[in-house]
Amino acid sequence: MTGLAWALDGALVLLLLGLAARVVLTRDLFEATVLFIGFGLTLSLVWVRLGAPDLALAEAALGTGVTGALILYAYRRLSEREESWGREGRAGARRTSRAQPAGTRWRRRILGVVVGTLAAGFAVLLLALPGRAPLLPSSVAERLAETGISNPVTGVVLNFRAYDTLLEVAVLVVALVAVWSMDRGSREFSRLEEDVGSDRVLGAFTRLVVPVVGLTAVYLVRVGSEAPGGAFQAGALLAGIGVLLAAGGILRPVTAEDPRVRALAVAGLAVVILAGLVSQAWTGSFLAYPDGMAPAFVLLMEAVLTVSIAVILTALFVDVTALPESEPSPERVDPTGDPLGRAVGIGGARVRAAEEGE
Amino acid sequence: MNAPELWTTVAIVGPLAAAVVSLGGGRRHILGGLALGALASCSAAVALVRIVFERGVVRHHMGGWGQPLGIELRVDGLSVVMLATTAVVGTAISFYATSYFGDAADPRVERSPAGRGARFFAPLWLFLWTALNGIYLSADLFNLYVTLEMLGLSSAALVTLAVSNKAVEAGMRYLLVSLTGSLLFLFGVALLYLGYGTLSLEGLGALEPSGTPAIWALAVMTVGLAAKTALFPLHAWLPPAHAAAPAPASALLSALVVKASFYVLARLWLHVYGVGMPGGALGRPALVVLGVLGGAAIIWGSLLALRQVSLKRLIAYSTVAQLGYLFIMFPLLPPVEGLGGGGGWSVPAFSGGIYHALSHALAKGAMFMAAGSMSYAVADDDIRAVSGVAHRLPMSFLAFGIGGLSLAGIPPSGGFVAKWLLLTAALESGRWLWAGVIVVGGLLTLAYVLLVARYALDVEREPASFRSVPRRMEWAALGLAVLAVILGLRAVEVLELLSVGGFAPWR
Amino acid sequence: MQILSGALLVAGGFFFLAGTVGLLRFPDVYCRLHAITKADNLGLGLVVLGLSLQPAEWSERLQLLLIWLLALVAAATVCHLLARDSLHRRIEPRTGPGCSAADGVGREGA
Amino acid sequence: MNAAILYALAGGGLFLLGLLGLLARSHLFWKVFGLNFMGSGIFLLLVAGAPRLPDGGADPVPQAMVLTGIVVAVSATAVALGMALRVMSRTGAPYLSESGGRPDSLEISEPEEAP
Repeated sequence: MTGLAWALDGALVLLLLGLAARVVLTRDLFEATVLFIGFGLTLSLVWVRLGAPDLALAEAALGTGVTGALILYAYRRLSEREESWGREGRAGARRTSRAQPAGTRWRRRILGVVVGTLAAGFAVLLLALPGRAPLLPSSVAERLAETGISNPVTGVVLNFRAYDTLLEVAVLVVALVAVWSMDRGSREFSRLEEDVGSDRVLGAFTRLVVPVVGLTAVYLVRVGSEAPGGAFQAGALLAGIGVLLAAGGILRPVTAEDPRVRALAVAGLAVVILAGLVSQAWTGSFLAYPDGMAPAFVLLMEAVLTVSIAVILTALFVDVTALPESEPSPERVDPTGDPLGRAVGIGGARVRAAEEGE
Repeated sequence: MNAPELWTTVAIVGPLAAAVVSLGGGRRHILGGLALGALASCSAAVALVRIVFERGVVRHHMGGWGQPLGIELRVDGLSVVMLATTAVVGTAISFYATSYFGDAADPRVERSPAGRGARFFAPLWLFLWTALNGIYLSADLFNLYVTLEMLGLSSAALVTLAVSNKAVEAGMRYLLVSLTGSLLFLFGVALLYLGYGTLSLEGLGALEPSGTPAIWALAVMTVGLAAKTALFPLHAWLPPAHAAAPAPASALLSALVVKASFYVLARLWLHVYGVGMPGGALGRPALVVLGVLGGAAIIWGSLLALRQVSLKRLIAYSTVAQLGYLFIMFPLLPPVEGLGGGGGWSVPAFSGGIYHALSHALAKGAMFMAAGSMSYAVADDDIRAVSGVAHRLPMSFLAFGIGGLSLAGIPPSGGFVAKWLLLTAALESGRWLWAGVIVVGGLLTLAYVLLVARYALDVEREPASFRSVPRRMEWAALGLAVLAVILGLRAVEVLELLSVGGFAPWR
Repeated sequence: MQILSGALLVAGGFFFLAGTVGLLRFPDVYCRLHAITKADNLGLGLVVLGLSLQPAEWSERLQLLLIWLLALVAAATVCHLLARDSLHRRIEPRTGPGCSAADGVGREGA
Repeated sequence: MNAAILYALAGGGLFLLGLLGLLARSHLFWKVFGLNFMGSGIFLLLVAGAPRLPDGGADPVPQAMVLTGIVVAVSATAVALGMALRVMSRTGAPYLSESGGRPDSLEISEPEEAP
């Protein structure tokens, strides 16, 4: 471990924890959002340092790109609502978050103590981890050749533990259906809708970037079984394009009512189920690809999954922030008369209705 | 035809495909989806019961890879019994939901706030069903994490289907608790993988985890799963969520969803870690801690149920109380030295606890559906408003009554068998305190059931407004209540099924 | 060769630093946008040049160049959109003497 | 390779920071940040803590778990954000209230009465 490497690792860890601490402790929502995106990028670098290129790609595309865009746009919705409800402008959103104390005084002391003891226990625990070389990875390396996939991570994700991936895609579809099931209003994107759409620079940028990123996504899928790449990262890249088109008003906003969107969203899940059933008919257990056919199955699944994930993530981006116009009525939870309800619920501090704010 | 691989696949992929079908949008898609999901789950449950009876514990290596590498599904007595209960209760609730939400295509429903429920209850519920079946069959730690996460997301979305401020707030609180619980569980999974290098439950059991990292992992996972099961100190999220959700959703949440995280906790404590057993980790005090929390839940839940004004919140607090019974099972499990426990858990305690889970699922599902019908008729959830409903909705009130009596443990019902088994276990080993708590809990349950009955049977007071309830809703509730009683009568087979591969830690 | 690529990397780093300083010091949105876009792109260009001197196949060098071009285009578009959005919100550029970053008035326009 | 231990400890620290953010902050968006940090902390612990393969390569199984975990975290964040925004749009403030508000009437689906 040369001194330089130590310096780099140390710097990355400090940056990582510093950003996280700053996000958790700051009063200003906009600052928290921007630093959260910074945190995601730092984490991608950490994955590179730990020799996990697949994770760096996924963290940058999904953890930072999609999540960051979602939170940024949710922040925008929040500040719009703060404005429209007569509070001060964008600062209002920040101010509401600034004005509110983080829980009563004694709650924070207890939390500090709890977290402190956990930290101490955790440090001891980690050092006590027996350094026993687990048997699993060595057997992965040996059996990898049988699967015809050379990238071990893709091998595990799409062959050894393909059932996990099936459930993971199902979780994505559940998230989309859950967001669709919430009350949704208009999906207009920005007050500047009319001129953003016609903005020549954005139009030119889109025309240039879309083919390039599309090509990269296809490359990622194709190379997935040999080098870092794969359906999820490629899907997230395409979702970035989807978000760009939707935000630019070029692509008609994606809606749950549109049968094409539903079909594409579930296509990935359906293909994995079919692949599993076909291979079960052939070899007797679910998702056990007939020998020699593994690369073909994997490539087919990855291709359809990429399109499906891109549609799901874009639809998520559009529909999470599609709030209905509504007059807020502050009254809320019915009294259960359960004193424990206040102490241990994850509700936190008192109601922040607008008037009672400061 | 009776290969376990086939039927385990049908149990999981059936509801998943049904969910995809029900996303089609039209009324036929929704009905078709619900029918396909129910059919797949019931047929898989029946077939697996037969297979487990004949061949004992069966396994399905997913993807054809061996145990350490690939994911493995394991079917033993306990998982098949939970699967069958989920299938039965799920089918009844699906039948109930088809009429509760009205027809999505009907323009009035479409525009009404409940229109969302009509369109999205079926897919969310079928994904939930897939997750439930997936949990009961899986024997892989990380796979359990993904299914628990799927369970949490879909059930939180079910709560917010209701059209009210408190539903959105209760759904949000429930989602936060559920996600935190899953992350704590994942933290435990990470520690176990780093410590022992395997993700399969059986492989972990064979390694007899008992070192420091294993104890930390168990502690963190227990807190996470207890939060998802709403065990006593962490129960604050359950009553608002189960009360605010639409009636079929609250029936699902109370009867089935909380059982899944309890099932994972029981697997970890009893089979993987063998807590309190000679070779196992920790010791008897750990089991007593769970028992104390369970006892506290019984008392606290029942007392608060008595104080509730809203009908559905009364039943939600009854769920918090009845879950306490599941945890009272733990301190009664380790065999007393003198009696020569034969190396496994004490049979009456284990089967009593699981039997209580089954009868609670059936009875609570019936009670919530009956309460939903009654509230649907008078368009108000307040207990006083339900007055005089008994003679107008005889079947619903009968269902509510039978369900309530089964919970209280009145003889012919499943609840009685469960309490009887738990009491024999407690008295056999001379643990009087637990016996006392069990009996007091039963009496308190009877109290709040009679509290509702008093209003419903009050003939003089006419309900303010009354609306007829679709027949289907009443039949579903009554059917489930009758099944709760039949469960009591046919106890022998179920107990025998439970004994398949269930009573000793996996070593 | 190593020294040259090392020097280029350091120069690139310096320009990144200059861009960041510009971000903190300049009084209003437009100057800041100007600073970040120009300096960082140049910095990235130097870094890419420095890296391409390292022993690597031509395909990797081409990829590096493609990354740089894409970053250039992205930065330019974002800068344009931000500027137009600020104009739309009627945030005037601060002119006149001594527009130091003391008051940080332009900050909420970002 | 003690840099891995450094990252594993950083993962643990991240998990605790996330837990603190979840419990101490009552603004719903910070709870979403907290959940994300807890997730990232566990993933970092998982990959950094796993011992390397004899031939120096990284152990692929935790990486596969983390890849799945990242996708699940994104879907959980999307649902949590959607719900937080709905709480805000319905009740005026992006905060959960303590239980204690007035009970509002139970809106049941009324297919008969057209709205």
